[in-house]
Amino acid sequence: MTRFDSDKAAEIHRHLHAHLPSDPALRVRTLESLVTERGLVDPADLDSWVELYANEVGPMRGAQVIARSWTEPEFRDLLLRDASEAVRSMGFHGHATGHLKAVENTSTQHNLVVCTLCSCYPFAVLGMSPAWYKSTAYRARAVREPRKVLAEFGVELGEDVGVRVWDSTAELRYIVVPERPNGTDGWDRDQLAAIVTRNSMIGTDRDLRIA
Amino acid sequence: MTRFDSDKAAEIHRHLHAHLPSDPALRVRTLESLVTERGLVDPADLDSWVELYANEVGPMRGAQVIARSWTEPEFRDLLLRDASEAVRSMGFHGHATGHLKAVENTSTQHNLVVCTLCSCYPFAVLGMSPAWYKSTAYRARAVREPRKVLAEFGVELGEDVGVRVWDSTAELRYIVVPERPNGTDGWDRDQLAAIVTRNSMIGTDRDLRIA
Amino acid sequence: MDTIHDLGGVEGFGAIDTKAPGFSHDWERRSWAIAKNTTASSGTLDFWRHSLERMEPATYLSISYFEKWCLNNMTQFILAGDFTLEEVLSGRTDQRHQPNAPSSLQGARARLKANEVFFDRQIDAPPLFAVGDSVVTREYIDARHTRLARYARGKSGTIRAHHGAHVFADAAAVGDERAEHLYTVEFSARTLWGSSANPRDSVTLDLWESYFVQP
Amino acid sequence: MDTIHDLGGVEGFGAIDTKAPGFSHDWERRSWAIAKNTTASSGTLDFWRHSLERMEPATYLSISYFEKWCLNNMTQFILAGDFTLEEVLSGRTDQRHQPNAPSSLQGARARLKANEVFFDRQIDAPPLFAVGDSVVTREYIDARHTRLARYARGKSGTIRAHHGAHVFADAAAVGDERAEHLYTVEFSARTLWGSSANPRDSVTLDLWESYFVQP
Repeated sequence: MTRFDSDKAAEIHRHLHAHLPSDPALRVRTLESLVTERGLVDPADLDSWVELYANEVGPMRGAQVIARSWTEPEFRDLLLRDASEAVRSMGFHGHATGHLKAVENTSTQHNLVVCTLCSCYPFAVLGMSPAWYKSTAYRARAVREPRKVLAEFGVELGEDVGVRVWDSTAELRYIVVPERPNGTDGWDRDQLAAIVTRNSMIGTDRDLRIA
Repeated sequence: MTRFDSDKAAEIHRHLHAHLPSDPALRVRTLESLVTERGLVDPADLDSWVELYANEVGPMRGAQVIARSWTEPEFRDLLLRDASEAVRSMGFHGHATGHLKAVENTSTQHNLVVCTLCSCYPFAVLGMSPAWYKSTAYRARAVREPRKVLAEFGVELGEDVGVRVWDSTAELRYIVVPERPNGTDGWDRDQLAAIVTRNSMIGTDRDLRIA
Repeated sequence: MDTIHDLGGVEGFGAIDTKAPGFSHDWERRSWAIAKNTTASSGTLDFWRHSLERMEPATYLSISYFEKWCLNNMTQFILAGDFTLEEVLSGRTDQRHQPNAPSSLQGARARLKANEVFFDRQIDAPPLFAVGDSVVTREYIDARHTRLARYARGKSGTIRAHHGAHVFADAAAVGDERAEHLYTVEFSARTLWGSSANPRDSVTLDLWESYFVQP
Repeated sequence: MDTIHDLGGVEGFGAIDTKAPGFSHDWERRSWAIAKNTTASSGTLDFWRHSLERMEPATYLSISYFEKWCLNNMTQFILAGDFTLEEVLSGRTDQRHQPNAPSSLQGARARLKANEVFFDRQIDAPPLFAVGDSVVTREYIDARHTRLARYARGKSGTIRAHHGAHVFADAAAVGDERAEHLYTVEFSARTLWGSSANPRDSVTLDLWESYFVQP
C-alpha cells in the first residue's frame, strides 16, 4: 500500500527539502497556493483560524480553568477526575483535549510536561505551544535533567520537592494545576486567572506572583 | 581547568559556526592563515602533506600488505598476530597504525569495519578514508543492518556467511584480509596487489575481481 | 524505527530559549491554519507522525516546527495522490475546484471544537495489568513507528493509571487502527538515568500493553 | 554525555553514497594537512574528540568531516589560549613568528611515520577478565566522553581479546591519562537488535574494563 509507505515518505521529504526554495515563508505560501487553488480550503477560513488563535484560544482559557478549580471544590474534583469533561463544561474543548489529564502540584511535588517524541500539547485549552516547548533542547533535556531545565526558567526547587515529568507519548495531554498562592483569599475567578501563567500550566513556572 | 572545559568547547563551536563565513573553503583558509601567520607550520609543509597523500599514502599500501600475506605464509602469520609490526616491516606505519588488527575473511565469515562514534581509520596504511566511511549513514547503519549496507555496495552474502562488524571504539584500527580469488595461482605480489580494492580492506567489497 | 525524533535524554542541545513566543512569523500562523483546516485524502495521525520522523535527520534538527509541519503536510498530500511532487515543487496545480463558502470566525470556533478527537475504543480483551503492578518494558521494538521512547526501553516501572483501550499508535501508523490497553507508567529517574539522578524524581510515559514484557 | 555523535543503530539516514572519494575539494586536503601538521599547545586526543562531540547537534549532522575538523581545531586553539576567538573570527593574528624551514616531501614522510602513536601502558593491576569470559556492559555512563556506545550498554557479550592496558578514553578526555585493561568484546546481533537480526551476525567493540559490570 503506497499510503503508508515509510520509505516513500522519506524520499519525498528529501526531494522537497532539496528542491523547494529554502525560505520557509515561501514554502508555506506554496502550500497555501496549492490547497486554495484546489479548493480544499478558502483563504478566508485560514484568516479566521489565525484570528481565532490570536484572540480567543490561548493560555487565558487554561487560566480560567485553574482559577475555577481554586474556588469551586466540585469543579476541582471534576478537573482532577476528568479534565476533558471539565474543560468541555467551560466550552474550551477541541484540538487535543479529548483525553486531558490535570496533575496537581503540591508543596513536595512538582509536575513538568513534555513530549519527547514530537510536541504534543493541549492546544484548545492552552493555545499555541511556546517555541521552547517544541525545541529539540527542551524535548531532549526535560526528562533527563528537569531541575536544570527548571533553573533556566527561574524555578529553583528545594531538596524536599520531587519532580514528576510527564512525557506525552500517547493521545493523553497534560495540564499542570499550580498551587494557589497565599495572599489571594477572597479574589474572584478573573483576578485569580490573571496570575496563572502559561508556563505554570506546563510546569516551567511554579510559584505564582501576585504582584 | 579551562583546557578540558566541555561547555566552553560547546560555546566556542556555537560562536564559530554562527559567525564564520559559511563556505567551508573560507573557513579552512582562515585557519591556514592563522597557523601560517603564527608560524606554527610553513605552507610548503602543508603542500608536501597534500602531495604525500595524493601520491604515496593510499590503499595501494594496504593492497601490498594483503598481496604479500597471500604469497608469504610467515608474513601472513605476522600480519594476523601483529599487524602493526607487519606494516612497519614494509615501511607503511604511521598515523593510526600503532595498534592495528588484521581480520580474515573466510568462506563462512565476512568482516566489516566501522567507527560509529567518530570515523577512526588506519590512515597510514589505507590513505584517506572514503567519504562514505565518514558519513552519518554508514556510521549509523553498519552495526545495525550490515547486510543491507553490503547490498548497497553490491555485496550479497549467502545465508551460510556470518558478518562480524568491528566498531573501532578504542585506539585499535582494523584492516580486513580478503580471500585470495581463484585463478591467481602464480601471480606475483604486484599483480595480486592490483586486484585488492580499498573497499575489500574495509569490508564493503568481498569477492575480488581478476578481470 | 529509531529515527532522530527520539530525543529524550540526548545531550548537547544547549540552553533553552525560554522567552520565545508560540508564533514569531505570519508564515507560522498560516502553516498552522493550513495544517488544521485541510487534510490529505487518506492516512492516520500516527502515519503523519511517522512520516515526519522520516525527514532527513540533519533537516529534522535544523528547521523549525512549523516548517516541518508544512513539509510533512506536502508529503501527505503527495502520498495520498492529492497532488503530484511536480505540482508541489512548482506550486501550481491546474485542477481548480470551488471551495465551500468561507464560514467566518464562528466556523473556525466550530472547527476547533470538532477537533476534539477520541482515541479510546471498546475491546473484548481484559487488561493484563492493574494499577500498582510492576512492569518491564521491552528492550527491542521492531515497529516502524513506536511511542516506546528509546530511553524507557528495558526498564522497570509501576503502573499508575489504566485508561482502557486506545488506538495503538504502532499499528495505526501502518493503517491498522486496532486498540490496546493503555497505561500511565512511572519510572524512577534513577532507573532511567542511573545514580546521578535525583532519587525523588520520576518520569511517566503513556504506554500500550504490548510494550511490556508479557506476564 | 549522550551527544549526537553516538550514531550506531540510529535509523533514517538513507542510502550510502558508495562512490564518494576521500577528498572532493582542495580545501578538504588543506584541512587535513593543517590538522596533521599543527597542534594546539595543550589537550588530549580524547578531549579533541569530546570537543567535536559538543558541536551543536544540527551542525554535527549537517556539515562534512573536514569542516568539522577545521572548526574543532579552531576550538582547540582557542581553548588552549593559542588564538583568541576574535583572532579566529577575523582570520588575523598580529603575533607573527618564523616557522621552521619547510622540510620537503621527505619531511612529510617522516612526520607521517612519527604519527604512529601508542596508547598501551604498563599498569600494576592484573586484568579482571580473560578471553572467553562473558561480560555485561554498564547500563549507565556518567563520563562526559565515553566510548561505550549507547547501543552496546546493558548488553551481554564475550571477550575475544585482551590488549593489555590502554589509556582510558573517558579519563583522558578530562586530562587524566591513566590506563585500564582493554578488551575486544563480541555481541551477537540479536543481543543488540533483537530477534529480527541475523543469528549468524555479531558486532565487536573495544571496551575498557570499567565499562563492565564488575564481577
